[in-house]
Amino acid sequence: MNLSVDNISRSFGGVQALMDVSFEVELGTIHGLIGPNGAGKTTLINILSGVLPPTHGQVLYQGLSLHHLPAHQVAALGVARTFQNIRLFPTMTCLENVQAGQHLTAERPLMPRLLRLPSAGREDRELEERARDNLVRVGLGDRASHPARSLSYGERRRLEIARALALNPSLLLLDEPVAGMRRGEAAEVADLIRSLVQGGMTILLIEHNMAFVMEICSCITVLNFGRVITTGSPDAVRRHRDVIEAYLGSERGDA
Amino acid sequence: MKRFSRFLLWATGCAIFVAVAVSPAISADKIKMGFVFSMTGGAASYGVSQKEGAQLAVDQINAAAGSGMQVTPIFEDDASVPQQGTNVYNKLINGDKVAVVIGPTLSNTAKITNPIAQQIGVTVLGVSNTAGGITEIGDYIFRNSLTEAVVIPNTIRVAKEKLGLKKVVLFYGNDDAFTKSGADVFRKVLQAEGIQILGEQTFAKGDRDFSPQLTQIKSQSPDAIICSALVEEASGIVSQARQLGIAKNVRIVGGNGFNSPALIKNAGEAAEGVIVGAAWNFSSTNPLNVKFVDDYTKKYNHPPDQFAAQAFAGVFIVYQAAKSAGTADNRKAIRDAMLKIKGIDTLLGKFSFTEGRDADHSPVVQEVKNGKFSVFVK
Amino acid sequence: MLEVHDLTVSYGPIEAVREVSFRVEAGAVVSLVGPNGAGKTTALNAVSGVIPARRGRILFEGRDITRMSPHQRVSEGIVQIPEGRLVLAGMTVRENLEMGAYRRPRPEIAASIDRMEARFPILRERSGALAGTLSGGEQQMLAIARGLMAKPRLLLLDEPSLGLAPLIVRLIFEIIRELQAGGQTILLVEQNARQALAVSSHAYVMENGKVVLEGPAESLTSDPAVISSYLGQAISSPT
Amino acid sequence: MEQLAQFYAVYGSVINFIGINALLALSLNFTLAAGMLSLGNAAFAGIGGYTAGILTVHLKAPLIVSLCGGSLMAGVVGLLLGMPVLRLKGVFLAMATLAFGEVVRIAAVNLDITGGAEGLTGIPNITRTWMIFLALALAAYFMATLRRSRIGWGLISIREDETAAACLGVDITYYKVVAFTIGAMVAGFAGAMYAHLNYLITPRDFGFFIAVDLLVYNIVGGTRIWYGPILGAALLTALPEILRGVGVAAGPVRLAVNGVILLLVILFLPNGLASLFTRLRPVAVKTGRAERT
Amino acid sequence: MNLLAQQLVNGLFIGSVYGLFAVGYTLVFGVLDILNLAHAAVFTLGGLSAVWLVQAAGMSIWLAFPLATLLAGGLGLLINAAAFAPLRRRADSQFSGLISSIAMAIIFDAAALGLFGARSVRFPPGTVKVHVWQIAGVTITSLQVGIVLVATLLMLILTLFLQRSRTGKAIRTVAENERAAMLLGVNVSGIIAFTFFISSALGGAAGVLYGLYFDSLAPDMGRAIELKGLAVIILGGMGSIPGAILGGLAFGLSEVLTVAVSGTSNLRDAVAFTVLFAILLLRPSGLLGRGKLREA
Repeated sequence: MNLSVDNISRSFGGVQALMDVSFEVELGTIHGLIGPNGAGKTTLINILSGVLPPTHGQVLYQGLSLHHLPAHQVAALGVARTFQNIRLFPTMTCLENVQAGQHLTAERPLMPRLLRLPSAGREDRELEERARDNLVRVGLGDRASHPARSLSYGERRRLEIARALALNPSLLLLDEPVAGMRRGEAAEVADLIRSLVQGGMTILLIEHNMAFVMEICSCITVLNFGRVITTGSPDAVRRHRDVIEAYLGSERGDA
Repeated sequence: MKRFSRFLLWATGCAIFVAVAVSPAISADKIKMGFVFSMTGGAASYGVSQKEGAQLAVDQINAAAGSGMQVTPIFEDDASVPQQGTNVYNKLINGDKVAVVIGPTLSNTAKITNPIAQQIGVTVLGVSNTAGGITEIGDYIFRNSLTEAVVIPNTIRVAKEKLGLKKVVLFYGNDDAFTKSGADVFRKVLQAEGIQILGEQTFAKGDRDFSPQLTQIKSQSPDAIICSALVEEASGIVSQARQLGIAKNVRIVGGNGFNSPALIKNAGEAAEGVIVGAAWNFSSTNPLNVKFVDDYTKKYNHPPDQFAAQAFAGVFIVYQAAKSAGTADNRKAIRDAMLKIKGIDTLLGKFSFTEGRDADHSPVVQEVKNGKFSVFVK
Repeated sequence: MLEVHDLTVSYGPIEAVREVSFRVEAGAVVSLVGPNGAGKTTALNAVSGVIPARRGRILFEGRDITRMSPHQRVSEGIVQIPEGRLVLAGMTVRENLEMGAYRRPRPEIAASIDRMEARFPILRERSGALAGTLSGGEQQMLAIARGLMAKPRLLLLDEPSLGLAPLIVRLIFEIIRELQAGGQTILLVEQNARQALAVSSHAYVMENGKVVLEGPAESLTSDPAVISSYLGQAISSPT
Repeated sequence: MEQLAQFYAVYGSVINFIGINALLALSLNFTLAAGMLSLGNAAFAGIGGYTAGILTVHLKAPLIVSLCGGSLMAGVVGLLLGMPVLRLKGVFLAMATLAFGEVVRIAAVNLDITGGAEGLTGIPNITRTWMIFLALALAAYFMATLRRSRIGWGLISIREDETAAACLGVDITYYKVVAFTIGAMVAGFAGAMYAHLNYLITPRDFGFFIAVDLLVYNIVGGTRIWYGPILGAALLTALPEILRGVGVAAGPVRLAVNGVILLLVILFLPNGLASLFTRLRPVAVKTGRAERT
Repeated sequence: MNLLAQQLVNGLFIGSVYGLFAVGYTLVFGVLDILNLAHAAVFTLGGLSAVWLVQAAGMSIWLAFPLATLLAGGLGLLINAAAFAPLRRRADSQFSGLISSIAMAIIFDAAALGLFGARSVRFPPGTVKVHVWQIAGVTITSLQVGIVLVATLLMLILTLFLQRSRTGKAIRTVAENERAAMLLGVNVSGIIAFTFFISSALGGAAGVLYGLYFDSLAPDMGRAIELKGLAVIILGGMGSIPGAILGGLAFGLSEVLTVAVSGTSNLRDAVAFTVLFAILLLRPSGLLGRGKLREA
């Protein structure tokens, strides 16, 4: 019943972005996905979240195959994500961004609203309260009424996480959650992610900040040129010769 | 930016205030005439002619009247849009309190504006509306423009008689009320006269290229092309027909819409031989008409068309009625006087209103000869 | 040749580069290295003028070019070969090269193209092909050749190895080395730190929009701080 | 009181047209709210107007039945049209809906039941000002409420970022078709009221230039809040009267002033007139798309 | 057979005028991804000002034609400066650009009405000498031939200019990628202004030719061709120059063939727009489009 990525391939007009990628994510853990630029990490997240269909292969989550579902149905199965290039709704406030994320968990029926029934007001208050809770959780409790575009880079990333949390997901896909953050900020996000997992969530994250990845992930998959180099514990990955080469360049052929 | 927005608000407020506050006093020795013409938009070329014709009439009346009843004209533009016509009607009738309204230019607009005047009881004189169903709107609605229903049968009869027409093609604009209803009349009359219709072709308002249709028509070898079009399209049709090699003896027959010097100006040589049934003849020797053509040409530097002539005549008819009613502001009295108009001299000839308040004077059939409209004799 | 003083660049409220200073001597290859998101490309874009500097000054041969428009900077001899190559996909390879020499006098262009095609034979072979049909490596060659067509006095190279297979990466660095031998001044931004340091004389390590370390390239190669900025602090030397 | 009656006598028709145009503009706002640029709403109004007119004239249906019938017919056509065309984006969607509008107009010109170019005549003049503004108020209330409902949140998410919206669980195709269909129904209702205001309707009442006008009302008024399109429609419908009031003569000058005002609004009030009344956030400025090193 | 041949000639002729009008339209779209709805107004003003130059200023058409073309180009610069450049950095520039170009169109229409009057005007008789040829029963006039030739020539020059010249390549570079163009030393805003100049000049030239042939020009003459121009560039593929030419011919031919086949002209525009609708659904990139669907 894990999240299993099974022989996924994806090409874009002849360019092979992913080739036979397979690995398992154990539920209730933090799994890292790393690799140099252009390794295919974001493509993989796009496939897992239903934004892109794979060319081959399948994705199984809790016994259901995800790979042929459109994004909104994947989301309905409890899979939420953030984006590497931050896709907030820039003209909306922080609170509204999170409330937009409640799309699946909120009914917001039209009729009681048109008739001004008290139930509508009650639901709105509950939803707003929940949205505020999520903002507090990511440390943006005091920014509720600020427009998203006025936030700093790091704050935007945290807001995206809050919006994803509004879906009450069981699996959270984070694409570079701490990119552009200062050290203290990243540490807060690390604490947040740990607490989420303690609450039973499963997290798959892409990140370039190695200190962060090594510290919080229990298992790491390394991609390079669309292929899996290795999957293993942080220690094993960090010592893996191919991984070092992939990141720092080959020592052979250097001066 | 803030200043600009404040300006917008301020301007809106002021405009509404001014519009409401200015409801000018009515003076008894001045008759207020409201004119609704299409001075911009699709029908602008007709509206501008009408305004010029009407303005000339007003100037002449006021110059001649001396201390008698003067005319205060209020010209409004409906931009060729029916909605704006409605707005302008309300403004003239309820705001300016005009005694009569002359216009609007387009029949379609008239169909939605004239009921407003009818309801309140203000005389409307249409000077260019030719579609059916206008004067039926009510007993305050008049027109001095001969309808196609009068002009066309006469034209076809004369043409059949003199040219021996047997088979023809009907060519008309199908997205315009004037040209479409003209075509309907043509069709009915042709059938009644036993002339065979080989086929029908249509065009849309604003079209400039008629060669595909004319090519089809040419291949059917008709005796004549019966055409319901306004002058813009008519000029193009006439010149392109000749260019495509449709022989001169295949006459082109048109209605009121063709009756404009612009046809000859635009189509030039190709216009020769075109037969035009109309309410007004440019070269009529009626002294009133000769004077009008002279005065108009002098004032505006170009010859008048039927739109200008009918607008000119319209102003005189209304003035006549008001004078005989002896009032400048009694709307009902003016209407009653209008009903009594019988056989007065106008540049259109002896003019009366029919019982249905439509124009009653004899139509003419003209032919373009040597670059001029002249009475069709063959 | 190039001096950058206290450069700050921001996108909206986000400061991607904060008070960064660096310099490039004539004839030298200098690299900016550091992990993703450190602000390297942003700094480079500020030098080429694609993104305006919010604060700070950029001097080129002693003249202040901070407010100069990008195309004027090209005329001055500052030429950037952008990340992701940005070849003109709908134009032919030859047209791409011609566009490289956009601000040079016309008569010189044909000869320059000949020289470029002699140096990169693949470009001669594919001369009439649309640039979009080239492979990634070929596109990078084209991008470099196109940049060189402008006869740059200062060449700004942005992530030339990005997304390329190891063999091609080696080839690209071969070319950089050749350029260096020919006396070309280069400011190089590269994630592949080892290769970058190997061709550079001096380097700046950036992290979070700031320069955290600078020095002669050789000394940085063995500096554990560089490795840690890439692979995390806990890392020991590879075994 | 007398002054008020006088005002209504002079400006009653302007007021009615403001209401109708505002309702039409609001109908397009449903679509624009989801980021879809449609030029089809004038055609939907036409379908509604003709259907209602035919119901009244030929079947002697009571007004309310005609109005609802027109609205429903427009909705059905909107649904059928929406499913294939809503895959298209931006200008392409605009062109497809424009082509649809032209085909509808040409059909109205050529059909007998619509009365051809002379239009459908004999429609009784039974729409009253209060009906128009009641419908407008209901539509505006519906619109404002809809924005806070599930559909509204979904549509706004789609406008802001389709991919992100999908990942939040928004079924994009469904919501787009719903918005398009609701818009068509409101437009159809407005068209039906218009038909019963004017004694006749003609194909030209619903042509390309009207479609563009609806877009202009929205942009000038502001698309982001429910009263934006109403403001835009009110200002631009009343503009000829306002200009007349301040003494700008009829003809080219008035036309030019019209154009200049439009240009000034679009240049200096990026969120439309609505931004004068409410503190709207500025339209996002294009920054480098999340530039990274 | 004669009939069909004559209809094909008709279609070729009107199609080449559509093509010339649409080329300018599509050029701006190709570079900026923006529709310039003031293009039809420039077309009108181009034609009208040529009449004025011939009639009032007494120029020969051979001088008036290029002058009017240049004048129209100048209007293009004005459109860019007033309606597009100020909006370029706005996120909704596609929407707002549409509206600001409508505003410019209204202003130009007002100018045409104010300067030249509402009535249709024409070139004085004898501005160009017209011969009529009958070839195998098909009628062709020298003016038609001349107009097809001039249109073809202008499109050929434009194509060559874009293919071969330095500035032409710079325009294509900006169309491909503004950022790359900037880095190659292209003055992007200058090139955009120049593109507007060429686009509008071509639109003006189309207006002069159109006016010459149909011999009647009025302030509203752009209205009839505006929608057809839009259809043509969709048909050919937005942004594609050869597509616009091909689309123009295809549209012209579809019009005449509808008349020829059905024998009546009621369906002429309906067929054309139905084809347009179908193309959008089946192949949104048009006949020669670049295959990619641009997002709003």
